Amino acid sequence: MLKKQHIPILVTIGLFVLMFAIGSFRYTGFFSLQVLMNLLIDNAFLLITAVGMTFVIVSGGIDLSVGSVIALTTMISASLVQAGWPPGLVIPMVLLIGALFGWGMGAIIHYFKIEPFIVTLSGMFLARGLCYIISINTITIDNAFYTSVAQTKIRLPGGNFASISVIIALLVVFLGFYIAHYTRFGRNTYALGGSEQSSLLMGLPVGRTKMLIYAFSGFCSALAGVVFTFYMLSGYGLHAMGMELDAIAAVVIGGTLLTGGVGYIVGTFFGVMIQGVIQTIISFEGTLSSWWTKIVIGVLLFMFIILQRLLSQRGWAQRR
Amino acid sequence: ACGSSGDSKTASSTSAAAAVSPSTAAAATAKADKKITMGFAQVGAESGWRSANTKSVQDSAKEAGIELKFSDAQQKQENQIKAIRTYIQQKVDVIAFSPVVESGWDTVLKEAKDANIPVILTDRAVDSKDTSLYRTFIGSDFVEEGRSAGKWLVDKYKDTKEAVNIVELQGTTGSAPANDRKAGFDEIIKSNPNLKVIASQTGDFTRAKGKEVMQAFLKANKNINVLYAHNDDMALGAIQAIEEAGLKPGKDIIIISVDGVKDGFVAASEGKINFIVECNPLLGGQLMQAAKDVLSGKELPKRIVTKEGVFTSEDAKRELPNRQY
Amino acid sequence: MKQGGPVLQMTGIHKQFPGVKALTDVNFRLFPGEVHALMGENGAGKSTLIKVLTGVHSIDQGVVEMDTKPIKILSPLDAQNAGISTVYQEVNLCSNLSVAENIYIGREPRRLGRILWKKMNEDAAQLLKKRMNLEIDVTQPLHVYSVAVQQLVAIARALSISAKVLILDEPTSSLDRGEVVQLFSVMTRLKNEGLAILFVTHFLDQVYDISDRITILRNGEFIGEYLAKEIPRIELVSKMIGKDLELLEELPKGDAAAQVHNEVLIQATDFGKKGSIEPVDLTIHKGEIVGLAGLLGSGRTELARLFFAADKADSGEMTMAGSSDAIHSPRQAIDQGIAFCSENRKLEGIIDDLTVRENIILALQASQGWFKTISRKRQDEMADEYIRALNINPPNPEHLIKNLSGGNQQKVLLARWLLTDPNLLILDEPTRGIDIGAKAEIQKLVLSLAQKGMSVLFISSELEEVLRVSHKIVVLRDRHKVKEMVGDEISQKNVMKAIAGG
Amino acid sequence: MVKHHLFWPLTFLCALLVFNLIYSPDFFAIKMRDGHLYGSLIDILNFGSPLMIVSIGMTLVIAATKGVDLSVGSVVAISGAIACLMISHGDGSLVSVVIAVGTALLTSIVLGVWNGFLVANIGMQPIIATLILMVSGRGVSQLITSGQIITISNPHYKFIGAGSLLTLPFSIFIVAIVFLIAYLLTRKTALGLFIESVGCKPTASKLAGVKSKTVMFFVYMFCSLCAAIAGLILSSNVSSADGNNAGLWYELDAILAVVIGGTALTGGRFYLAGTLVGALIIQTLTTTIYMIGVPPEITLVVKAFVVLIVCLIQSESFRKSIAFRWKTRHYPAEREVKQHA
Ligand SMILES: Nc1ncnc2c1ncn2[C@@H]1O[C@H](COP(=O)(O)OP(=O)(O)OP(=O)(O)O)[C@@H](O)[C@H]1O
Ligand SMILES: Nc1ncnc2c1ncn2[C@@H]1O[C@H](COP(=O)(O)OP(=O)(O)OP(=O)(O)O)[C@@H](O)[C@H]1O
Ligand SMILES: [Mg+2]
Ligand SMILES: [Mg+2]
Repeated sequence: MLKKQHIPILVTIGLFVLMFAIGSFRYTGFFSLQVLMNLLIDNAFLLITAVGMTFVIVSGGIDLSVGSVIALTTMISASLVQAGWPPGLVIPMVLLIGALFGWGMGAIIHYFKIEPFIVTLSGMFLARGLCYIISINTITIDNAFYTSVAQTKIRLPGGNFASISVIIALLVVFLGFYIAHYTRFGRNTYALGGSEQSSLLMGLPVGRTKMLIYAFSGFCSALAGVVFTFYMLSGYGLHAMGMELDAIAAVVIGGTLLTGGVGYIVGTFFGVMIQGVIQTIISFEGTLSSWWTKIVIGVLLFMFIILQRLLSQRGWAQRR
Repeated sequence: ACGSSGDSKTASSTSAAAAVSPSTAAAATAKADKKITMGFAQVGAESGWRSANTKSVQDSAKEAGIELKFSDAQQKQENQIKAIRTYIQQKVDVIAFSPVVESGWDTVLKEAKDANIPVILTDRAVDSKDTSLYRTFIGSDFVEEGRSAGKWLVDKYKDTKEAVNIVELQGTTGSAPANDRKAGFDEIIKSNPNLKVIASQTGDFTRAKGKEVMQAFLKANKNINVLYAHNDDMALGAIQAIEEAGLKPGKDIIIISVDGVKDGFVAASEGKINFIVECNPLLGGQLMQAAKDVLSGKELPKRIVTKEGVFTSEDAKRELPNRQY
Repeated sequence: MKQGGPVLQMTGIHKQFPGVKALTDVNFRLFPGEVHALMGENGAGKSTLIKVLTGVHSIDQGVVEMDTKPIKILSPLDAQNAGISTVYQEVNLCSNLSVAENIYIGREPRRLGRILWKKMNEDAAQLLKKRMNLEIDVTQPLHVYSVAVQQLVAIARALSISAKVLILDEPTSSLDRGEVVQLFSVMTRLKNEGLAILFVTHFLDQVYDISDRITILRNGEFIGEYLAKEIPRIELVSKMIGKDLELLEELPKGDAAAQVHNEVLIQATDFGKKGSIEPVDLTIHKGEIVGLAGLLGSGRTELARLFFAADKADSGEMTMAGSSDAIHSPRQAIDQGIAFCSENRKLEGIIDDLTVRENIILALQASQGWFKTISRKRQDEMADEYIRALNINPPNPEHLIKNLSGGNQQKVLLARWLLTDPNLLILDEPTRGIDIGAKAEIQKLVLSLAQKGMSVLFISSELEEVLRVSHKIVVLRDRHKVKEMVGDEISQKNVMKAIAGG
Repeated sequence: MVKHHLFWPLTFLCALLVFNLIYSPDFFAIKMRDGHLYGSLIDILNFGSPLMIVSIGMTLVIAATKGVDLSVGSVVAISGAIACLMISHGDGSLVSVVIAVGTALLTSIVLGVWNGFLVANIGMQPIIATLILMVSGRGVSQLITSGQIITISNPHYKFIGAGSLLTLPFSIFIVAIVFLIAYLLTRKTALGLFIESVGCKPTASKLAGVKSKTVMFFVYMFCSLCAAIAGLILSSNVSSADGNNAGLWYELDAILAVVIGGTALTGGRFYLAGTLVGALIIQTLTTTIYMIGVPPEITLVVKAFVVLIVCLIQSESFRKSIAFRWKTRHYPAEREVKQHA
């Protein structure tokens, strides 16, 4: 059953495939399962963050704190683990902290009617600042559990491999999809983004939903932080700088409207993949200077969005 | 002075490379049939120093006949890791990179090791316990730079009895050069209780911020004797602020900075900066040589220290014509 | 019919908005098994009473009792839980969600927390078919449907909530006669099942058709509660407006033939758009009022939008007398002297955050461009003029339009377009939500404008209204033009026959 | 008076200044030095001027598009780079400086047109459209400077950001001029009305005949132009162009200033004077942090709390809930409706 609202998603997927194909023709070693797997391995944390961000944006808000929360999570994890805490305690704890942090921001947004942009911007400063208070240096993790999770390779046919983080990220994507489409919380999120006033008049629990959304985003960021900790095996206050923009861009490229109400988790998945492919292409090209790298990223992004719009026809990204 | 550029050293080590054992030489020629490909994962282009570093690597690669795969991580470690993964995927002959931070490299370096690709670090080390993950590390030592700055200051004020008020312009909060240059400096000046850092704030390594912060320092503190800036750009911004306040940089306020970019040297030769600790970005030649050595099977020392000098105003005047960046 | 006390009782309700006293000491009772009409002019406080009851606004003073127990309702959710189901005046649904979701959101059928989409869609389709006689694709997002359909969906949502009290705030304002009959039959059935229904409308006929009891508000004050069969029409109206009114039965349309100039203003040939309206030929003369009649979704709005270039036609063409420029955008249409007052005042009409004055002058200022600014003095004059002419309440030009009552917003929009002094005025449901007094005024106004040479394209779901004002009536059915009649041909019987397809 | 939209921001600004006064008594001291005024307050105005200018442009973008312009930071860098590059190759005369400045400003207008084109004609979401220029613009500015810092010494150019007129920093006059132009354009012509109506409800405005595309083009052009002017001031102030770092994170500060000034990110009504106060609050806060010697590690935490406090004070719900702290535990839906109706 092909519906009109699914066309943009298909176009996005198609363009991803196209970009991958172009890369494969152009560069040797590009066309392989491992390159695809690396996209997932290297973007697992972004994927997880972006799923949380999708909910926030669909509800008509925005969460700028995600990058800092990731950094804070790595920092807390690293300092505690190095202090001898067992990972089995540290990980649930940081996840709880992330969720509470998000919930707190959601509560301020809801009860005091302050713009999400500002509240989460303060959250961003705060989380980043807390990192520096813990330490301005990087803290290396040499805990056996963390290193083994980080270095476990999940063997795939043909000598390829994935990592545990990939499994986590894919689970989160699936979970996000399920929550968005098959739970009341998910549908309330869409309603909230469509019109907050109407949601209220229809008797939906606006306040609770809103706080839950930010808590969920905080939880996702913290989970991304855990995955990031696996990835880096260190805590550092400067980790994940500017990640919020990457996440927002991925969500928007995936067809979610910043004005809220319309959005797709699957789209977000491909939004992340597309950013990854652009980066991979640039690395494979390997002849661009620092500045040309930036320019080319911009140009590729531009071409992608233009094509996406042309192919999916009638402005689905049109703001109402 | 001691401001020898990397290139002179390249020449000497090239001759050393000629004396290789026959077996490795065979391997080397086998490789030499094919052009060497190097993947270089640069941190970014956040400063003039970094751009000079990039240019040096690119130029030296061309000169040495090495095909360079270059990528820019935009100051993000995760991007650097991604780039290294693509190099592994592309089966380059050797991977080189300047780590953004010391920690967090084990996983990807293991992958490189599994794929039999040697890794060379430049500019900064990694803190892996497993030192087999990389072949060698070419670069400077930020803590040492801080120490050099401190030593000069301690030396200068060794006879002074009254308190010396120091203000410090730090680099980007949390960044490795900022942390280390501060740590090295603090370590040394501890020895003289008269030397007191009365204000310390980040200037983000930029001129504009350096000027802005210095201006606030000048208003908040009546008596500043010394300025220690973590890089030349902040020092140059601060000089403007000092001049606008009607003071003479280098005279009323002693200025110490790190890096030694050309503009810094100009200021030093005019006497506005009293002391510069050099941090040499021109590592390209050494890097290419090391790459060739590694591929020809030569054992390399785990650390190749770049030759870096310290310059007083007089040294700077002499050295200025030789500065290229 | 009524046993025992009221299910809902409000006593001594006060509500003050910044600068406006919306309710003063209002009492209201609602018994099980009755339809209770709440009557009053635009801005009398009907919607406000409903909103304070359902927790949208807080109550300044007063008591609400349900089943004789005082209750506190702090949010619409509380109201819903207390057994009050409401359709608010403006369609308050989420247009990004599907029709089915809009009906069931918050109450979706679930198993183990998982929403059963299939069941929900089937239920929704069935509910709409059975109760509203509406067969549409319930999986489509709501915004693809016209306002009328959206209103039906809102009603369906309210009906599907099993409640003790049902509140309908002007549910019929954009429904045609057939739909209204359908709705009334549902209401009668529910009433007989013992539901208490609060019903707001400006149509007197409907009040007498369905309601048992009437409460009248005037200027936020409680005037009285009456049994419908005991209060005659004239008395009802005079109580509403506070003075006697000679109800206009026959409007002086004058001699149609003499009035309408022979001069052609607009000539559309083969004008249409695939998927929304089949090609139509239509001629509009100078000073002519052309009424569009048809059922819901017959394509009246669609045709009007084509004339204004709000949608782009893909066949045929439209030419305007004295100009050869094609019209590609609303802006060009305005430049050519066309004005379009949309039926969807919430989305396409009012600019919420602007004041009444700014909303009134917006179109005129837009056509004059950036730099030919209308001086503040002129703006105030114009705003005052139309506030007086259309009796906009409160008469304060600096009031934010979003704080006006629905009917008054509609009047502001009318003022916006009248101010541009167009050659062709397109009015899509201009009297939607407007009280009887003002409605008569507007009809008179339209006729007098036509007399002065303005052409009008008039769309209304109220057939009598169309018959009353139009010189020419075009009947649409299933997005086709089926009939055009002028002069003596125009009669209720003929039009109905054409609409029904006889 | 409490109702006025400037009341709370101004109160906060004053509180911040008074705090400084208590901390260092000669904070308000203004001396005469070499024919111009010298003191902390002057510094705040001087260093705050680029932010004020960018924020003015940002206000219009936010009001008209419900979106933001992320590219301002890159435009700041590009304009400084172009001007300094041209001056460093020129003969140093006033004419060559004027040409360089003109070229920089013209370029920025082109960049603004580009943003406007993507948003208005292609219909991209503003944040993505401007993200493209944010990323690639930074690359362009580095391309222009070859990744190095271009240092120049030109007295004419230096005057823009570091010169003084009538004893006051010249940049303050630039702010005044930009503000005046923006004010006159939006309040004395119909442009302000159009911006507010397009920002509040694009569909309805279009049907009312407002040329929404033209409005969007204009606001992006104006915002870019503002950013370019700010870039010139910044680079002239330090007599050098830094393609890498100039204007980094400016977009966030500018958006913050706009919101503190009372303009909502959801578009519609905007307050230019409020924006100026917002920018001044941010600059004063920065200066305060330097003056009282907050350690860099906790600077961000301090900033987070201050931002939150400013916004809480402005939030009516917060003030009310403080007023009857325990009485009203519930928040009637009314306020929510009022916000979002
Ligand atoms: N949120 C608000 N803020 C300020 N004033 C308001 C607000 N809502 C309504 N009002 C005012 O309260 C009065 C009553 O409005 P209400 O909407 O109840 O009228 P109504 O009887 O429903 O009229 P209509 O028939 O036009 O719908 C009006 O004068 C209106 O301007
Ligand atoms: N009864 C219906 N059944 C199915 N679809 C309908 C119905 N009524 C309206 N629609 C949908 O609404 C769209 C809008 O129709 P349009 O607005 O042209 O109708 P209209 O004649 O102006 O009637 P009204 O404005 O009174 O709804 C139609 O394209 C159609 O898809
Ligand atoms: Mg009403
Ligand atoms: Mg219609």
